[in-house]
Amino acid sequence: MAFPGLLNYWLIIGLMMIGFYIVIAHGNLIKKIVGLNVFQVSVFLLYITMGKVEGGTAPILAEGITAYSNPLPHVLILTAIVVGVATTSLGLALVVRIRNAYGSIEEDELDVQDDRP
Amino acid sequence: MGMIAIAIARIHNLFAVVMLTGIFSLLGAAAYVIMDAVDVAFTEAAVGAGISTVLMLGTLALTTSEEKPSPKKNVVGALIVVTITGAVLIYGTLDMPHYGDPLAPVHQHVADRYIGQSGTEVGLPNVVTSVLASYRGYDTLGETYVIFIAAIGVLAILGRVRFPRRREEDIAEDDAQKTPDETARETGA
Amino acid sequence: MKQKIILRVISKFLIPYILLFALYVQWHGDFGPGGGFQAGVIFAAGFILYAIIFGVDTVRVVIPAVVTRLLLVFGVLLYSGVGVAGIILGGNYLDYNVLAHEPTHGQHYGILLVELGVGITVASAMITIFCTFAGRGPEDPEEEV
Amino acid sequence: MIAQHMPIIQIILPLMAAPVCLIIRHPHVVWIWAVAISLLCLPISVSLLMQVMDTGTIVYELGGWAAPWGIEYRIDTLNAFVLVIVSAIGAVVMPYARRSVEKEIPVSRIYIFYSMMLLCQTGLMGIAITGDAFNLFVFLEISSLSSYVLISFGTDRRALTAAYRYLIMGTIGATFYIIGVGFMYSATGSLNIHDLSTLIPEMAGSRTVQAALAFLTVGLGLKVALFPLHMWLPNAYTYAPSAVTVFLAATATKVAVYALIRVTYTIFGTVDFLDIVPARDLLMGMALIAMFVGSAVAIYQVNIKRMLAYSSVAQIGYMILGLSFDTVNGVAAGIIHLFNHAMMKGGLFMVLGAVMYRIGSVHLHDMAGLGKKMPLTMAAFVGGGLSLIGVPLTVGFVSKWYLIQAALEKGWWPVAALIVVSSLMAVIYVWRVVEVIYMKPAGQAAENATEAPMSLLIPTWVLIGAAVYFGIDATTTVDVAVAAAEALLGGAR
Repeated sequence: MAFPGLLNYWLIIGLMMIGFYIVIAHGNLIKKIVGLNVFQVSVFLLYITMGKVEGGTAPILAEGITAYSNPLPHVLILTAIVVGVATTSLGLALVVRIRNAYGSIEEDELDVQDDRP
Repeated sequence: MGMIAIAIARIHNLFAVVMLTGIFSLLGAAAYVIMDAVDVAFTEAAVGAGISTVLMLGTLALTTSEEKPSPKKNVVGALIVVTITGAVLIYGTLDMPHYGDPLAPVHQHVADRYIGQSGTEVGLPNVVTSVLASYRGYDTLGETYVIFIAAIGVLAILGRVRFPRRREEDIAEDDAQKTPDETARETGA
Repeated sequence: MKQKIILRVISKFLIPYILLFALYVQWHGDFGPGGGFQAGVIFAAGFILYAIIFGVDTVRVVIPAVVTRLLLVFGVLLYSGVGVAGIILGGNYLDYNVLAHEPTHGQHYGILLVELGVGITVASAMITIFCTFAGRGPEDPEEEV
Repeated sequence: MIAQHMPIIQIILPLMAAPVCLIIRHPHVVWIWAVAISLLCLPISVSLLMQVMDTGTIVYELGGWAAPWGIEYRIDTLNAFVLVIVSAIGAVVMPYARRSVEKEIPVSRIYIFYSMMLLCQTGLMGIAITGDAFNLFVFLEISSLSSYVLISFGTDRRALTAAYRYLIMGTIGATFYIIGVGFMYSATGSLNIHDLSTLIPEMAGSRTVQAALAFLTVGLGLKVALFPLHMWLPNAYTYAPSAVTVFLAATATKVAVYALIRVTYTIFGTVDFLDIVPARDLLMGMALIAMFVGSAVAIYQVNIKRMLAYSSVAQIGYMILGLSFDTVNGVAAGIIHLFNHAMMKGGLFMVLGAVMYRIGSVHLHDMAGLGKKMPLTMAAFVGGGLSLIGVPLTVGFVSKWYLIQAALEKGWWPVAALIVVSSLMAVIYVWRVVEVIYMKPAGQAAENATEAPMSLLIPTWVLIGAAVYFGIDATTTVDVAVAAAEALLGGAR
C-alpha cells in the first residue's frame, strides 16, 4: 500500500491552489465565481479521499460485504455542495445586478467608476 | 482535472470557461465514484454539472461572455499567497494517514458506529441517508435553510419589477391598479 | 426556440420520464444512492428543460410563482415541523424514535418526511432561481436610486 | 418540559418564523411578527445564561443521538453570554428597523428583508450555541448568505459590489474553515468540539493539527475582519441599509470573535506548541496594527458610517489583543469588550440611521449644525463617542481598564501605553464629528432637519443608556466574563 500514499492529497492541493489563484488573481466577476467553484470542488475531494477505505465499497449495507468506506465525509460534503450552489447562485445574481448598474463586470473598471461617482 | 483547471484559469472566453467548469464537475463526480461516494457523485453531477452550469450560462446571457485580459498587477501577490497557502496545506498532509488506510483515525472513532449500528438503530441500508437524515439531521436542516435563503435571496436581488423608492401612498395606489398578471410577476418570475 | 421541432418533440417525450425518475430517486434514497436533495434537483431539471424550450412564461402557467413560493415555505416548515413533533411526543428535537411505537419505524417515517421536505424545498428553490434569472431581460433598466 | 428544550427553542423559533414571513408578506404585519419573535428570543437567552451560571454547562442532544455521533448543543457561560448579546441586539434592532426600512427598501421587498434578518440572527445564534465544528460551518453560512442579501438591499449601487466582495471573501473564509475542520477530522476522526478538545492535545505534535489551526484562524480571521483581512468590512457597513449596518456591526464580527475564542482556547487551549509557534504573538501584532491603522484611517473619512466602520476594525483589534494575552484577565477583557462594543457601536450606527432618515446623508459636511436640530439624537452620538474613546463612567472605559490591567499584569507596559495612545486617536475622530455637529452652522442638508421619530430614538437611547449603565455598574458583565474566561482557560493558567 505504498501507492498512492500521500500523493492523492498533493494532487488535490494542486487543484485547490489553481482555484484559489483564479479567485484572487482574476478581475472578472464571473471568473472569480468559477474559481471559487473549482476551489470548493477540490476541498470536497480532499474530504472524500479521507473517507476511502482500501478494498471498501460504497456505504450501502448489503450482505457479504464487510468493508465500507466512511460515510461521514460523504454526508458533510453533500451539505457543503448544497451550500456551494447556494453561494454560487447568489453570487451570480449579484453579478447580473452589478452589470446592470455599472455596465461592466471587470473589477478594475468598477473601481474606476466608484472613484468618480 | 488539472489540465482543465489550468485551462479555466487561462481561457478568456467565459462561455468556454463555463463549459469547462461543467466538465470539471463531472470529472469530480467520477472521482467521487472511484472513492465510493456514490451519493456525493450523484449530487455533484446534478448540481455542479447541471444547475450551476445552467445558471452560469444564464448569467452570461445577461452580461457578457468575454473576459478582458486583466492588468498584470496582482499576479505576483496572488502567486505568493497561493504558494504560502499550498505550502501550509502540504505541510499539514505530511502527518496524515495514507490513502485508503483502514486504520486512519477517521475510520476508528465515530464511523464505526454508523456502519455497525445504523442497520439496527435506524434500519436503512443506505448509511449515508441514515447519517444525513438522522444522526446529523440537524446539519441537513441547516442545509435546507441555506437553499431557502438562496432562493429568496435571488428573488430579492433579481426579482423582475424593481421600482424606485416612492412614498407609500403611491405604492398603495399602484397595487390597486395592478392587474393580477403584474402582481404575479412582481412576486416571483 | 419556438421553431426547433425536434427539440420540442423530444423534450416533451423526455420530461415525464425525468419527473418519474425524480420521484424514484426521492423514494428510493433509503436503499440506493439518492434522496431528497438529488430528487429535488432532478425534478427541477425537468421544469428547467421545459422552460428553456418553451419559455419561462409557459412554465409559470404550469407552476405559478405563488405555488413555488408556498412550496418553498412548506418544505422547510415540514422539515422543522418533524423536529417539533419529536419534542411534542416527548423526545428531543429531530428525534424520530418517538414518532411511532417502534424506534426503527419512527426513524423510517421521520427520514421519509424529512427527505420529502428537502425534496420539495430544493425543487421549488431551483425552479425559482432559474425562472428569476431567465425571466430577466439582458438590459433591464436598473432601478433609479 | 419547556425548560429542558430551551436551547433548541432559542434557535428554531426565529428559524421557523423566517419562512412564515413569506406567507404574511404585508410590510407592517411582517414587521410586527419579526419584532414579536426577536422579543421572545431575549428572555430565552437570558434564562439560559442564568441557568448556566447556576447549574453549569447545559448539553442538548439533537435527534436524541449522543455526541460525538450526533450533533449536540453545549452551552457554557461564554456561549450563553454571546447568545444574550445577539438576541438583545436583535430585540433592539427589529423595532428600530421599521421606519428606516420603509425609507430605504422597496415596499415589495420588505417581507424578504425581515425574513433575512431573522435568518441572519438565527445563523449567528446557531454559531454561538452549537457544540459541533461542522454544524458551526452550516450556521456560519446561514448567517453569511443572509447578510450578503441584506447588504445588497442598500440603495447605493456600491452596495452591490460591497455585497459581492463580501461574498467572495466570506466564502474563502468559510472554505478555509472547512479545510481546517477537515484536517482536524483527519487527525482525530471527530467533529465534536468537546471531543476535539480532549483529542487534540494528545496529538499536539502532529503537523496536520498545526496546519488545521492555521486554516481555522485565517478562515475565522476573515469573518472577524481582523487586520489585514478586513477589506470587505468598510464598504459592506457603509452601503448596507442602516438597520442592517447596526445589526451586523453589533453582532456579526462579535460572533466570529467568539468562534475564534472557541477554536483557540477550547479546542487548542492546552496545546503546548502554541508557545513554540508564535501564533499568539502574531495575533497580538496584528491586533496592535489593526488598532492603529483602523483608527488612523478613520480619522480621514468624511462618510461617518465609513469612519465608524474603520473604527470597528480598530476595536476588533482590542478584542483580539485581549485574547492574545492568554491570561484570565486578558481573555475576560476581550469578552467584556465584545459586549461593550456591541452596545456602543450599535448605538452609534443607530444614530447614523436616524440622521440618514432625516437628511438622507451621513457625510460630515451635511451633518453640520445637527446638534441644534436633532439634540437628542446627537447627544446619543456624543454618549457613544465618549464610550468609544473610553472616558470613565462609560463601558469603553471598563474594557480598556481591564485590558490595560491585563497588559500590566504580564509586565507588558509598552502594550498598555499603546492602548492609551490609540484611544487618543479615537478622541480625534470623534471630536471631528462633534465639532462639526455642534460648532458649525447648519448647512443646506440639515436646514429643515427635525428630531428623529421616537421609534428610532428610543432603541438608540436604549443601547446608549445600556452603554452608560454598564459603564457605571460593570459588576454583572465582569463577573460573567471572568467566569467565562476561567472556564476557557480551565483554571490551569
